[in-house]
Amino acid sequence: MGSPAVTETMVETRRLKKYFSTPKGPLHAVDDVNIFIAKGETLGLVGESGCGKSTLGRVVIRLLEATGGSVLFGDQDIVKFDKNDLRTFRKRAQMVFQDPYSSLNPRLSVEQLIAEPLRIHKVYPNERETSVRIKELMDTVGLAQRLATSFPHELDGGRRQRIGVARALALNPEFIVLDEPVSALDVCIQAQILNLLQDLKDQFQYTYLFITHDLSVVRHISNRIAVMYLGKVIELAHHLEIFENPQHPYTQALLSAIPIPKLDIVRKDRIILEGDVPSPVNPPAGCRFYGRCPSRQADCLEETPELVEIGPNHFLACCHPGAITAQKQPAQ
Amino acid sequence: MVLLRKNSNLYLTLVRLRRNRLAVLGLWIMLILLLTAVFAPLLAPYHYATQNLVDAFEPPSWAHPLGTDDFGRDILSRIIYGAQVSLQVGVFAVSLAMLSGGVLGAIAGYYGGHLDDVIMRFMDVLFAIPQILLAITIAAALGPGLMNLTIAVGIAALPTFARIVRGAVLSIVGQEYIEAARCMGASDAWIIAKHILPNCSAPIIVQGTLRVAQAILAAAALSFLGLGIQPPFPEWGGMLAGSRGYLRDYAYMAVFPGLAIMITIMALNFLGDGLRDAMDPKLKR
Amino acid sequence: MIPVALGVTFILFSLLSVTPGDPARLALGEDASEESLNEFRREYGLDRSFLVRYGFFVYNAAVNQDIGRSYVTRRPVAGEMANTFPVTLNLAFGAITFATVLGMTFGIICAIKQYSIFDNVTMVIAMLGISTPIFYLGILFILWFSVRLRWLPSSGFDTLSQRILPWITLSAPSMSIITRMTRSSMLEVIRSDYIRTARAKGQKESVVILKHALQNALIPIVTIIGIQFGLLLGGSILTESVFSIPGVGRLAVEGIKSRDYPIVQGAVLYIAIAYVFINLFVDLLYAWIDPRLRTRYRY
Amino acid sequence: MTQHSEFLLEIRDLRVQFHTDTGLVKAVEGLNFTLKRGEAVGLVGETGAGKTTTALAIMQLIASPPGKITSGQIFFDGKDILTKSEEEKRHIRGKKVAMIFQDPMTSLNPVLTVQEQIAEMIRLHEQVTNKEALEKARAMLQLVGIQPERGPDYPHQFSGGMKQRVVIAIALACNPQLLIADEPTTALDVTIQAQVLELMRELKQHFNTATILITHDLGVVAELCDSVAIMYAGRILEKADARTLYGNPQHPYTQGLFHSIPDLTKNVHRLNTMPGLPPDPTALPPGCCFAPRCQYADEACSANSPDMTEVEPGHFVACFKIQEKNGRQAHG
Repeated sequence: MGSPAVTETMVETRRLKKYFSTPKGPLHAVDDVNIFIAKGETLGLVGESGCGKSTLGRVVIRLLEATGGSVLFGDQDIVKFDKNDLRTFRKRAQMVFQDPYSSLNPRLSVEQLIAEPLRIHKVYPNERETSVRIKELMDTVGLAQRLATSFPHELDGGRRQRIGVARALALNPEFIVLDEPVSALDVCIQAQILNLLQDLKDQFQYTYLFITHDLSVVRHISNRIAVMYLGKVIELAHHLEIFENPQHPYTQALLSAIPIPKLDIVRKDRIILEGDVPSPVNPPAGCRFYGRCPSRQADCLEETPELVEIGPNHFLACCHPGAITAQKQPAQ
Repeated sequence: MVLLRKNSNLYLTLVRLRRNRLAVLGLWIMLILLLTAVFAPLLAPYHYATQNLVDAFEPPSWAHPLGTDDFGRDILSRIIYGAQVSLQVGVFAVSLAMLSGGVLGAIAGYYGGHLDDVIMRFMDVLFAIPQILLAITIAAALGPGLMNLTIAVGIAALPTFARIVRGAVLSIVGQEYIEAARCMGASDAWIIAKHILPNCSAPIIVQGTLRVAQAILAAAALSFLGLGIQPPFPEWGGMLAGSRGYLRDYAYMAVFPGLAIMITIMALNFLGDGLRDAMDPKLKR
Repeated sequence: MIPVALGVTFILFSLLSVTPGDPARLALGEDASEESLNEFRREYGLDRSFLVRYGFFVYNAAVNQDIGRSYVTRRPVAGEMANTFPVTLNLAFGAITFATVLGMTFGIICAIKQYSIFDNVTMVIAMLGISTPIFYLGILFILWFSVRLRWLPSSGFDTLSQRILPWITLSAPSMSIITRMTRSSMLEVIRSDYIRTARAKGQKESVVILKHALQNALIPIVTIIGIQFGLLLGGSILTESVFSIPGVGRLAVEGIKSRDYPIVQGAVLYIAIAYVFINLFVDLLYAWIDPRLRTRYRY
Repeated sequence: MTQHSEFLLEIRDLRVQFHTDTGLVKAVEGLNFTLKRGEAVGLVGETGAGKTTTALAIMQLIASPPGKITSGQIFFDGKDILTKSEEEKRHIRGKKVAMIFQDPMTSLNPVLTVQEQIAEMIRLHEQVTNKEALEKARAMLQLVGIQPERGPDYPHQFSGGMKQRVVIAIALACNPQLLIADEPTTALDVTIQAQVLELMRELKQHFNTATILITHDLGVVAELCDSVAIMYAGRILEKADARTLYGNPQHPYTQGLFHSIPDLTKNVHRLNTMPGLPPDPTALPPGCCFAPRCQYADEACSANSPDMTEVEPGHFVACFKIQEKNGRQAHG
């Protein structure tokens, strides 16, 4: 598969910030994030709950308003879009939601659900053409035509998620944010949906931002992977590079924590992090990972590390990259 | 009938409602009551105001199945005509409260922020006055009469509806499918019309039914205190008040009008409870 | 609480100022001279504008604890309230005590014995309780216990025997609602995961119910009891009317009929403030029941 | 029946049914299962396979109505617990068999302190004073990696991972012979899951408690279990020691399950998926419950339900096709 060579950029964020106000102070959900997504690639966004990955996904397509910074879509800054621009933009960027139960209006039938974006944007002049398109979309995502008049509560999670996908495709977008699209599904159904997403991309050359907490899924589906921790992207590289040559201590710990369904892989090098993820409300200066970092040093608190390129297409935000590898050497 | 497809929510709700015997009973009673009110002039053996002092204080007999009152008026006829008053007040007062309170609650819930604060603080103030007391004061300010009684009861119920609708809207605004609709480019008006209103109809219908009962009760209470419908026009609460001087000897004068209120309210409560169970999304899966 | 009191009085002032009828003429009678009418109006500030009157009212209430004088008896409203309000409070507290103790007991038993005969019968009676207007129930009680059996008196509120019927009458709807709420709240809690945890420890069912379930179920029950207290204060007007009890509710109704606005204002203000206090107390009770709220208060 | 002392737990032909609005749900349908003392078995299956129902049946905590154990026997330590009185069952629950529930956020009572919730267990099954119980509760907290001073805190003051530690402390407080852990780490983030798995591994060595680990995650099983049982539609389809099952899965369903998980060591564009969905528990197919989705199935599979047979020492499979193949090999 391999990541596409130097190509056009689809989406780029510059110093993107999203703070939520809470009684205890601003919650830094997304803090100074600079990433780009190339046209036609799948960027995987991983992190644990509360790291801000879903918020980032929503700010990128302006379902949430950014607190600061910009999101460039092609050469336009979507943060500055007015109502009309935004309406046009909605046709170009879509989203598939996490929960196939709550993301579908229970009172609408399958065809009504898929027709909604077409009706909102008045894509077709009449109902006949709309219903032709609905049939076509149902075929595309693998929903049997007989389900057209069913309601969500009659369908299983996999089929519901197919509705969510069909709805996202209806307006022929270029860019789709997938927010944990398979997390609520059992492994077998999960595999079916992952294949569907892969096939759709082969067929229509979509650009995906794939948000998940599941590292095996993200490795399977992404071209490049961005790792988030407490509102910051801390490492970003080609999907195999991340797994074979992780540089950030958090990435290393995260990868070593994945339970692998094999017995012959003996994982002596598992890094067990101490404690919990701290609160993103009023985070202290310096490296966000400091409190749990196994290789932290005194100067880590002095400034917040920026995401910099440390190798070809490998970006890292750590004051002491490689420190953990250096530390481990004597032990071996 | 697109709405009544076999798998639609409405159809499933009706199927579940039909299984609830008490709710069905409540529905029948309300239907009968409605017909009674509409056809009161045909059904009532006498006119509600026809006085016949010779026949005053008649106990129940063939001529007067529920007896006569202190002016010799037929109690059955007065109860039949009274259904008109109670149903009108109940339905119109709740419609008034539902519309005005509902709009305020929906605005507060959907837009949130300062607008929400201002509306709900005002409702809090209204809530600090017990509803019946608020209704009494408004009724006093407006003066007696059917229309004023309806307005008084309706305004007193307004804050409750604002709260109910706001809660319902808030629970739906938080759902992912609202976000999905915004993601598709839907406008506020589209979201409210296509997603929020249809989905918060369940609690509103249930509360509406239960509140009609409360409104009838409140109207009866006002009339009982002499602040609602004025005699000779028949109102069940007013008839009860009129019987108080004769309790010792003519108990039936009090028993029957009270029974009419009780049965009506019970029927509405059965129906409301049944609707709630039938619409409860928790039972859906 | 102060904003609520201000809001309540403002709403009352507005309502009563649009009320038709001239209080001066009602107080002094049809054949009073124009001069004495004007005298009366000046004395009570009725010649001034609505906002000025409201301003004076708030000022006098805050500084002199003076909330006006009755148009009819010409006595200070505060004094009238001191005579009648304790009676209403007694009535409401007696009723809420009845309603809470019996309602919760029945509710818990119904939840434990769901679908048993006891449960079904209790639920039917509770439905009757909700559907019967207090004034009708009061009349039925008088018919039965006072007229027929001659056990209890039908009016007054001085002796214990005079108080029993009003207490029970007023408590009936609230008792029914508390019973239903306790039952459904308990049933909901009993389904939760931590109850399963308690059972998995090998704990006795009775302890599971009383130690683990009840305290969690109390939160919505307390809310309902708070709301019920407001309804009881309102309902006391009707009860007082049925049993001829000299409480604040009856005073208010008579005040409305005779356009004695200061009395009406005073009565509603007292009731509203009592209700606000009850809500405050309910909030404190939450913190006592639910440690999650307790820590919120601490910070 | 004291001959069974080889097994700590033996379940024979267990059937559990639930009466619901939509029909009779056959949650567990003829389940046979054995567990040796000190053995850790992973019970793996998708949503609705009947894993949790099996666990609740062992605990005698099936809510009735709507649930009912319609047939079968559950021998614990050689005695059928289904025939015991409620009083005797209470002495088994907690003291001999303890259970950890899936969601740590909801399985602790929010209005009781954590030390009280642990001490309750100790007071119930041991002759101790209140003071001793609380002391032991705090010792248990220490054992699961929580500072004993936090005993008087309430559950909401702990994070998800810490709550699950408290739940584990409750379960192990009376040193049970059997621990049933129902998806103990599913609700937790990867790095927190690693912490909890590490703790469970340590405690397993410390107490040598026999364990049933219920999960849908074959990776978690690989971390903790000696043997694995694969469950589908209320039955066990395959059971073997972990090395055998991971190295040589036999049942077509087990193989499909392994193929559905994205492999962290291989790069594939599409996953191998099983077609279809698990059967509706109100209308289980006759014969082998997997037959409708099985690529090898023939008429015989839809006619009769296969029994578990030993295809190699310690490796049991319920599949006619495997049995046929092995029969042929044995004869040829």
